[in-house]
Amino acid sequence: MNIGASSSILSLIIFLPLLFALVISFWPQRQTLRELALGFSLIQLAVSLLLLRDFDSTTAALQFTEQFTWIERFGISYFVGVDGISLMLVILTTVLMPIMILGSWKSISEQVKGFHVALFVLQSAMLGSFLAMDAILFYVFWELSLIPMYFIVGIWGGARRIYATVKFFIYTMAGSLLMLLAIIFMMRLTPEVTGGAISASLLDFYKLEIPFIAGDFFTPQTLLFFAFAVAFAIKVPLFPLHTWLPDAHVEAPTPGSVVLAGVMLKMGTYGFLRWVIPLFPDASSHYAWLFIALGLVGIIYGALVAMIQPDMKKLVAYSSVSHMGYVILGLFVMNVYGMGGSLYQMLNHGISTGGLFLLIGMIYERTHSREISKYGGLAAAMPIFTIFFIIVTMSSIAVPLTNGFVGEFLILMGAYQYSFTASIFAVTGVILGATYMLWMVKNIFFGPAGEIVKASEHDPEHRLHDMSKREIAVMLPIVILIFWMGLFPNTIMDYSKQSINHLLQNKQNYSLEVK
Amino acid sequence: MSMDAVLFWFLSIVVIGAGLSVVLMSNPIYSALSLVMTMVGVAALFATLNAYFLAGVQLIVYTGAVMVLFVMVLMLFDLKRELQAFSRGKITGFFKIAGVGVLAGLLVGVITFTTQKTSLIAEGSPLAADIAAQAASGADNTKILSENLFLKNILGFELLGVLLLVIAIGVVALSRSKGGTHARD
Amino acid sequence: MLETSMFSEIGLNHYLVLSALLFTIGMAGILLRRNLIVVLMSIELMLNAVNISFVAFSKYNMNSEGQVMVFFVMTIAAAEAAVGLAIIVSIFKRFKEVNIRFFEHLKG
Amino acid sequence: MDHQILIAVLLLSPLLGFLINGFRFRSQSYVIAGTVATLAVTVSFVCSILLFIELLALPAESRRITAHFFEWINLGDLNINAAFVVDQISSIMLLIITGVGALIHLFSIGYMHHDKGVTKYFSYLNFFVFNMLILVLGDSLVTMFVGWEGVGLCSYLLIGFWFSDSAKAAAGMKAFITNRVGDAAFLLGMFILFMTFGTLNFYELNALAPTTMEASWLGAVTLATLMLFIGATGKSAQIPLYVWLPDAMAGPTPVSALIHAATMVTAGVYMIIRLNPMFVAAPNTMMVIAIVGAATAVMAATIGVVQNDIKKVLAYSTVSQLGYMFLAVGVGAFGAGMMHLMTHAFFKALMFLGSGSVIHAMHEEQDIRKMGGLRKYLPVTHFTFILGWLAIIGFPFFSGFFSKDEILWQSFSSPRGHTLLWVAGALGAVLTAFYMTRLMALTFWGKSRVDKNIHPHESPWTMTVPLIILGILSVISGFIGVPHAIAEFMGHIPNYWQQWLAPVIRPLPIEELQSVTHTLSEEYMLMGISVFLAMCSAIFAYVVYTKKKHIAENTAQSLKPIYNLLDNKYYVDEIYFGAIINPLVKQSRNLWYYIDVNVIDRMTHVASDVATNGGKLVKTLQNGNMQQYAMYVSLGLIIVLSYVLMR
Repeated sequence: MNIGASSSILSLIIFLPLLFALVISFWPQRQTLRELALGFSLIQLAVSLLLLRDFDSTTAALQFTEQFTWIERFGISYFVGVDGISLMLVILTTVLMPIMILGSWKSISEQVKGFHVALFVLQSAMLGSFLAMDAILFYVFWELSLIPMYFIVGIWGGARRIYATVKFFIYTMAGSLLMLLAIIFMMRLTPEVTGGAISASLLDFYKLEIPFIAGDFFTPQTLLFFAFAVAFAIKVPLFPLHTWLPDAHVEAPTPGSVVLAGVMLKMGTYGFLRWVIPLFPDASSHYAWLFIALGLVGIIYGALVAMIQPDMKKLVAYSSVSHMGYVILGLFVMNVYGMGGSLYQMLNHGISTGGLFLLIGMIYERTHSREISKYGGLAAAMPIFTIFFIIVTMSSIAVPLTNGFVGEFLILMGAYQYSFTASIFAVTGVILGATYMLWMVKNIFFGPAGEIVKASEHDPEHRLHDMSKREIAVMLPIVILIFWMGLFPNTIMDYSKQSINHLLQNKQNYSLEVK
Repeated sequence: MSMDAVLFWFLSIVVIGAGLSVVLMSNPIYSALSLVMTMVGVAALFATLNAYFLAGVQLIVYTGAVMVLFVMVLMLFDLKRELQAFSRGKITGFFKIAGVGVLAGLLVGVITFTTQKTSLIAEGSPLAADIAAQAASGADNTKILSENLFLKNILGFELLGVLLLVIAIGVVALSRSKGGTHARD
Repeated sequence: MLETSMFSEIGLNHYLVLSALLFTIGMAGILLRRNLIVVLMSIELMLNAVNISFVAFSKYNMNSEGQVMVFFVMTIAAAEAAVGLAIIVSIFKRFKEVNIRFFEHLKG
Repeated sequence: MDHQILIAVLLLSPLLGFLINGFRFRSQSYVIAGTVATLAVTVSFVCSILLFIELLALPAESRRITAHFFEWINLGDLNINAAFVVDQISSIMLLIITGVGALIHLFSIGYMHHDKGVTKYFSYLNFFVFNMLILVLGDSLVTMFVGWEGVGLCSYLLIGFWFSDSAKAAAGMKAFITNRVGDAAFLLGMFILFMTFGTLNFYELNALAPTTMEASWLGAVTLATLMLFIGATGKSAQIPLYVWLPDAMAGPTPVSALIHAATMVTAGVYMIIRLNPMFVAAPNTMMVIAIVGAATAVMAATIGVVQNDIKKVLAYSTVSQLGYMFLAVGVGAFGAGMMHLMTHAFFKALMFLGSGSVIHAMHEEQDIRKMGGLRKYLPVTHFTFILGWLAIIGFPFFSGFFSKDEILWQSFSSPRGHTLLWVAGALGAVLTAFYMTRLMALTFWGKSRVDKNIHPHESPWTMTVPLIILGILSVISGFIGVPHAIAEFMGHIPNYWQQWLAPVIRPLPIEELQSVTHTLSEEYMLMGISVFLAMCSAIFAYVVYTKKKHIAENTAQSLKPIYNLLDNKYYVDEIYFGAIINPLVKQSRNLWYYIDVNVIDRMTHVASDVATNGGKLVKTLQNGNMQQYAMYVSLGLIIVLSYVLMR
């Protein structure tokens, strides 16, 4: 098999999941549905690894591009391409997929078919938004990703799922409408650079020079910057636009939480990296302090608030707010350490928080409780589970040799290069991060046997089984990735170095070549 | 006053009076009979407008078919005079009546106003003379109508046929159903 | 002069005004009556009113299109009456009454 | 190349031990687990010796063996490699870690044999050794930080080893988080250094370290070294971050010996010695270090005086001794600090193991008021404990004497020293002699207060052999670094220690050294004073706690407030909890409640309520009454027509 650069591998990556969703929706056998979905997701993973193999990491150019006219009148085209910024996020999406399917083996028992269809559609939409190089196409995928997520939380979620989904949906919609307005506005500007025709291509957008006056809020660049930034900040989520996240996480089923934390939040930070910073360089630099401040507030606020959450998922959700604060911080300090670290931290967060949600899902399946105070002494009952949980926790609190450290270290270093004060606030998050995670670990696993463990000792029906082989198989790739990314970060960072350097060096007149 | 004018005023009074009684009669049977009266009046009005074919059709289709259907249904239901023929609500009722009154006034106003300003048929134009001539001749234009209908608008005509077929089937299906529109079983 | 001409000279306006009055009468029926059959009859009334103006326009504009339209309107009116009555029959079967309040399920 | 393999084996052997034991963590066979773990560390020890020998063979200036494995993080100007280096400093640390480590592993076989989690225990212990080796071998601050955090993690796991006890689990957490506070500062220190010098490699940093002294408090070097020092206070339990160490005694006793006495807690001292040129360039930082070290030495010693838990006494003693080490490096006596690090590793490990032996014999009883007269039952333990005791109180010609005396002398005589620092050091020595003698008296001597149901017995050979070896080391190890004055007195014994370390220690600037002159007689006098006072205090303690117990009770009674203050450890924990942790948690709850729930969510809800209520308002129009709908139509018609007419 030889799929070269000229082939349409990106379209394959985007639309293969849709095909899978179609096949699954017509699959007659209920029993083999999960195996089928797992197989499909592995095929998808293999295809994306082909992309990784053929990717040329020595250039910052856009690769594997495909462009077909879609709506000629408005210059909208089906335009996809991949570079160092999006490549790893694509791989993250495809890697998490089989893990999620395997992780939902037991927890999703109703409407299995619908669930997997939703999951594959979601995957397609997410991949599409990472790969789209056309503004409208991006917008379409961006919005498309909401719909399956809406169903995943709304159908398979917890007791307050409707509240959570509606909140999630409306928050995101509100932001993306602003973005749509901004996109349309920018499309109207494109004739300047294309010589007459309207274009929605991102590459044409990059050529635009949008007027900017420092200090005047009502200049086009500032307004467009904020329109985009708010849309992405909601998705990230950046303080103070984060309140949808804890609700969505708490109510979502395990795979929903995983995909939400693992990939969907990255769509926001990816948006900053791909759209906001290169498109509006003046406004981004001018208002960087604001986003750095919000990122820092998010780091500390998320950590402090996580500390007092009684619900495991809520705790991890707020920890996401804190971790994503680091990513935003790293992006807006605008230096190579910050940006490289941010890009790395996106992957880390996807893996470690995804892992935490999977683990919480496993324990929830057994006990149907996520209340931390009801646990205690679980380490004695479920030692293997404890080991995995602690490993993932260590990754989350950035202990060296796990992936978390590399990202956090680089971001903090970038923050220091930006300002000493910023780095002081940022390292506070390191301390607080350890505090809340270890507090949770202590109260769940250590100490005398809590309510749930005691109940399980007396009642053979509620006996707590340690992790099954399937569950170990779910967690093993995550643990391997945690250590791999902690030990050999270069193997992953090499793919994005060129793109980041290119962005930083040509921020003022950014452009992407097409290879 | 010409014969035409007399005829028009007579028919107008009949049509308006019968129309009012359709709305005001509390017994639906009386309403139906008043409607028949209106229909006949309208058919006669068509005739005064030299649309003889349409007048005939009006008589056959409306008075002959549609109204028979109405009356039949009424008979089927065996409805007596209703105690509460009109909808409740004094305020909304007032609004409705006032609204209708104002609407009528406005319509008449608009008609007279617009024709005064921009006459649909300019006075003294050749067209006006033609019209007068045609009116005087009393020639039937059924032939023109048929040509128009079967040559120019043949597709619409055929579609109407399809529609009628569908309606026929739909009506049968509807009236055969047990629970009507509120089926819960 | 005006008085006499208004009464003696019958023109397009006369027909249009007549049509408008008949139309508003029909509308009043729809707004005020509770019996569904009467409401349906009022609709017929309105359609007839419209037909009058069509024919009038047709005559005074020397154009047969108006009459063709009347033809179509009649057909539709007949069809509508048939369907409407069928629905009314269904309603009657269930409630033994043909009051318009049974149609209040469109409530938002 | 063979160096590389040697270093790889050195590092990987404990890791392998960790993995082997880690994957069979359910096994309760202490023999297999213990053998695997001990062997793993012994292999490392052998490698350390081989490396040491190779180092000896090299000329003094180029004694450095590096092993570069792979590139770890490369971004921008940052190049961090998984590279390890054995030089004069790290080779000593290697020998201590693997040597003492191996002995403690051996000891653990006997000590932990009844424990259900023995395999898990040994795997953690191996993992600790692995991380500690990375810490000392790493060639850059970041690689050191890997081990730095790694040992913190192991410490966390081992303190909370008996996790079903809530207090022990909490102690582990406390240790980790307190260390994290230091680590955060350590990170900042690294960033400052990197942004100033563009590298984090020790050798490059040391070569780049400015030779002119930085006077400003806010200079890059001062700030960086201060931050690194805060990191060191966390790891090495100095004021203000020492609070975790006494609680860390919740872990198994050999763990306390290995991690919380001999190796991990000395990491801070090691780090400072590693970067000594940088610290030398920042006199302000040095001053802070010396003051903090002296203050810690005295304060911990005062607390140690009133402790009744055998391990707590030793813990505070450790804090106090670490204070000495910091005092030493703070006045520029890096060699002396390193020396004390080593001797302390020997005698404190010995004493901790000894206390482990006692606790083992007493069936987990740790209160020294319930001991006494154990000399009869535990002869080997008692004897070796005496050796450790003599070493720590600085009895002449025991190892502690040499190292402590050198520190005291340097704190007085060094250009960066001060008489007050010497006074504090001497006071600490006196207090140390007192409480250590008290410990001896209450545990081993006097009348037995042992519970009738407990029959103390001497420990098996696996436990006594390490005690004996460490006892011997506690006695003789001082002789490799005999201070100048004593060497003169004893007949020109060369100071091997100083010679060995000289190439990697940057001396204080000549101008500073020339500004102070001290005579040999001053040194003898000060030495005499401190030793005399310490011996007096030891004898006093012996008398009080074996013969005249009422004196202690009366004193405690008459100095009730002071006694309470000491007994409650100066209320530092209470202050931390009351002033920082509890308010933080409380404010976090408020933060969540007010900001998330009452501001952000409320705003969201208000927005949604506006939409909902607007919808409800319009909904009343949609009442299902078709006639009303028709009315709307006619109203619309009226409006349109009116418009037409009005126009």
